[in-house]
Amino acid sequence: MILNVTFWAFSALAVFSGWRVFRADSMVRAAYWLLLSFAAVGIILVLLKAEFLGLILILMMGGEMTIMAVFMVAFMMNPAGLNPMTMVHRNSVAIVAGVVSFLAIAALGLFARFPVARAPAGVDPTRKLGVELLGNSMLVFQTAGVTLLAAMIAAIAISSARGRYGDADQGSVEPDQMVTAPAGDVAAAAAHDPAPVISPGVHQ
Amino acid sequence: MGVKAALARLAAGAPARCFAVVGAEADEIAPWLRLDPELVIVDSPRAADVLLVLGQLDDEMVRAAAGVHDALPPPRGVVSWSPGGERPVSWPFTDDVRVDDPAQIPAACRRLRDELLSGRRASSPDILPDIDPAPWRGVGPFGQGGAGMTGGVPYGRPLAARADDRDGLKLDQILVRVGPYLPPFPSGLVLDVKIQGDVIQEVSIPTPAAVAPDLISAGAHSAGAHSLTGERALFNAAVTQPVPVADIEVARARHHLVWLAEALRVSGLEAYGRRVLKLARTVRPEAAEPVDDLSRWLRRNVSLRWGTSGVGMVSASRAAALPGGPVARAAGDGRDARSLDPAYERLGFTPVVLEDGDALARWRVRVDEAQQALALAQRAGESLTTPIGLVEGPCGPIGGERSTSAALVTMLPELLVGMEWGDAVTTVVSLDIDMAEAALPHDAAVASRAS
Amino acid sequence: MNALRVVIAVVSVGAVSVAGIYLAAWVDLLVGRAVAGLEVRPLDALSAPLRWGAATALKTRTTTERPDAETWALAPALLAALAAVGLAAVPLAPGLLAADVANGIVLFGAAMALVVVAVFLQGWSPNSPLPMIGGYRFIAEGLSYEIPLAVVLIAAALPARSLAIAPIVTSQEHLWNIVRQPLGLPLYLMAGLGLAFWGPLALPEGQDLAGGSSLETSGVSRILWRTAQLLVLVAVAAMGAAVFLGGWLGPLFPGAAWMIVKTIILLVPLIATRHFVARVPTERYVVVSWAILIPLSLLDVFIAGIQALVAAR
Amino acid sequence: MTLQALIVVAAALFGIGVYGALSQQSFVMIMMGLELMLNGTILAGGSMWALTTGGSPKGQMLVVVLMTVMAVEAAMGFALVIGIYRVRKADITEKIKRLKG
Repeated sequence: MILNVTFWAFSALAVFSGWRVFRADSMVRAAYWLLLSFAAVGIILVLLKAEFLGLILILMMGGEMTIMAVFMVAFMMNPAGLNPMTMVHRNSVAIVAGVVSFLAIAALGLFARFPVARAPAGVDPTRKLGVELLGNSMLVFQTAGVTLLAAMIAAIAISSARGRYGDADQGSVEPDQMVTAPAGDVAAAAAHDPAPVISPGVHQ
Repeated sequence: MGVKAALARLAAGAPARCFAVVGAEADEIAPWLRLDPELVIVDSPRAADVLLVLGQLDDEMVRAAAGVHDALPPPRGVVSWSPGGERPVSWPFTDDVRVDDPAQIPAACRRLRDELLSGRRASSPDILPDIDPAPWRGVGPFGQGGAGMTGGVPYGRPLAARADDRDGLKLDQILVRVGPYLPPFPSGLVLDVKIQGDVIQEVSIPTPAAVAPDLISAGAHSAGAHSLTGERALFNAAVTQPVPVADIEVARARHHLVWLAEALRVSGLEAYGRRVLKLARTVRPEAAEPVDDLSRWLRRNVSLRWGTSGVGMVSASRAAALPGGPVARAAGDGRDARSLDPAYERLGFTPVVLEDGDALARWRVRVDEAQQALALAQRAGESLTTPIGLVEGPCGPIGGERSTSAALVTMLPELLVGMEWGDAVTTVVSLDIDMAEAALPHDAAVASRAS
Repeated sequence: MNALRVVIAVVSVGAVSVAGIYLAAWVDLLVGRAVAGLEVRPLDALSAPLRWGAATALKTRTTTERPDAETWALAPALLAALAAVGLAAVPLAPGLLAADVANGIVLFGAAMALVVVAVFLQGWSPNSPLPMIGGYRFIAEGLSYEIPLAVVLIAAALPARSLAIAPIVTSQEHLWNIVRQPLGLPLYLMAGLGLAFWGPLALPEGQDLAGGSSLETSGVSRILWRTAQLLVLVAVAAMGAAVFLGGWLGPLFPGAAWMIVKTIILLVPLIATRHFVARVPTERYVVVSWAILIPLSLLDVFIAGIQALVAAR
Repeated sequence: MTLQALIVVAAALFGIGVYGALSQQSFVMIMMGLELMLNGTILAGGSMWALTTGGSPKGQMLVVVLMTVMAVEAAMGFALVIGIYRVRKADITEKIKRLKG
């Protein structure tokens, strides 16, 4: 009973905060709404006895979302939400796609038959996972490790200020600042102002 | 009500937390307040019960003090002291507690705090109007203001601009005005700083020498009206008349120790700073061992060396452009007005000179000079200085073309660019800028001396 | 039965929190007075934290121009909650564990990883430049202490072959981890100072920022922030006592008494660093952390691994 | 706490993620959409493990792999944002009209 109520509460929190990510005006808030969504999923995993995975998820996302928040502050305009903002394109298409994928997966969950086999009590899932990771699935573990290493090297290579042929920003071009109104909001835009209304990135 | 009364009774035993606004001619009083057990001088007005307004403030500084006042959380009050009891015409603190005797400041603060917290006295009201500097108006289809989604000036505050960073990216940069009462900086210093993250990209000084001309006149005027006391008067007097060498050297040692206490405090060693401040108050040439102990302790403290070595380099050429003083001597420039004085020559004086030119060297020069000053004072006996028109003050020569402090202030913008905020503060503190000296032009200084 | 034990554990965590915070504030005051060369007067100092709290509680919670009010109000509460969760992960005596999870070390690590969020929000939300710099600094600092912290804790868990803390304590029956892994405790305490942004690692709240991330905070929020910061220190000390000093193990006295004594033994030097070690510049701390502390912590886990292999033979 | 309920919640997270990834203009916001999709997947994977596999660690393995994917996605995402920003001074998708360098 208590378990069910907790589960529904955290599920609701996960979905609500996931939705708020794309409704926040402040970049920092968006990042931390996402963190909240991850934390709620982490707690659901703990409730499901996948304690280690749930806690590791929270640990990992705590760091990642903070970096994301700083990234947003450094790269984006309006990090603090002083201006109301919506930065979307093809909004209606996206909504349709989101709803369709939700319905498809939910239908799969509701109508497909899954075997019912709960984890037996008395075994330590963390221990089993550890044995699996370093025993039977050593290959998976190693692959994950090498993938992460490759990702680190690639990330440094891509983001480095100096490329193989000199400075990375050599010959870089400022793109056209003017962007036409997004398709989904043409009507709204036209009603207010016929001129191109959005030119993100322009500062004064 | 019951809870509040009980809390107020409990709080009555605590020291009064004060944020100090220090104007001209208060530098003989302000540092010692940190030693008083009835007071705590706090770094942020948000943590203060009482705004302490000390010394003479010009209009510009009074306006800034009014802003600080409004940042104090109610219930709040103001205690003010000014030499001679004068207040400028634009004095905004209508219900301040005025103290005439500086010795009464702590008791007055404590009493005011108790009255405020127990509700016996009303909190002093806001001075500045609480309105947006500019009303915000939505323009775009989503209500965004100004030109473009993120352009415009929401509430009169420009959004961050973009500027190149040290990694070849173009990232947000904000303009911040710091001062005149930012605690780690010398009181009265105002800087316009462009920061990106915590890296300083551009520094400018809003008005020359950071202080409006009013202060210069106020300083000169008051210097005539109520003759300067203490350290500054002593050094100024030595320009034109013979003064006991012992007095001047003890004053120098005391100045350096007071500076060291503040520098330690900004480095995070507040308690040790208090110890040094206590030492500064009681320092005598006959009992110089505590200063020697201090010097040894400083040399051994790795963490202090870490925070100061290599920070705020003043090159030899920059040092040569200074009129002199400990900052130049820490950068290998051996000029010292005392070398010209036959009285010092008889005492076997050689200036303390270090080569490094960083903040650590400046710390060491000052501590060594404090030690040396005490030794000189002990050897000097009754001997008097020779008035040669130039006196080596604690911050640099007095009586010359222009003051070292003024030269240091004009040097700040190029010195601080590219530093992280913490290093910039370490640098400013290590320069020991005396804003009153920086504000007094040569003529005014001479005028005040003549009177 | 089980529920009763959890209730007792939760109550004892609450009691330890309050007592620990008070003790930390008191020790800070005493050491500060001694270093300043003042009369120490321990009894007089006993009431000082309460008096400070009363005076601060009577002040209004002020606001700034356009702050992010919700996150600003949330930040101190979040820090307090995280510190409490961290403390709850530590068993105070055999069976006396509030957060009864099988991965206590991971729970502690997860709670402490989120401290960065609380401090960043505290600095970011007031919409004021110096607190914001404090918030930024803590992110640089956070990435630098988190890795050594996690690695030395994993190394301490190795001999126990468990991520739960009770087995880690009992695994030290014959030899405490402080001896077995000499690098562990010093690295852990250094990381703990960073975590609690205290003393030499008080980078987000340094005097050079005039108080930094809590510069604009007043009233009840200020009390909560300060106490939460001290609670982080208490949690760090308690976890260190359990994981490196053998927790409740000890002769004669009951386990809880040993645990308390060992926690105090770690807490006092942590608090006292503030008065002996100057604040470290952010950039140098980050460099030292990545160039020295992280390799050392990897060496620590390597040594622990070899010992575990030898023990398994 | 049935499997059906868990899958519906996971589907909701995934759906919101899809919406975010498709609708947002800013690169970092698109990354957030992707992360939210992965969040839903992790939830689904975790609940499948808990309720259908009888405690076999293989299910948890999948979640570990998903977390690796997330870490790689974040690292590469941030790197690409910096790289594109360096070359094009762009931080939203509309500013890069073609992907050629």
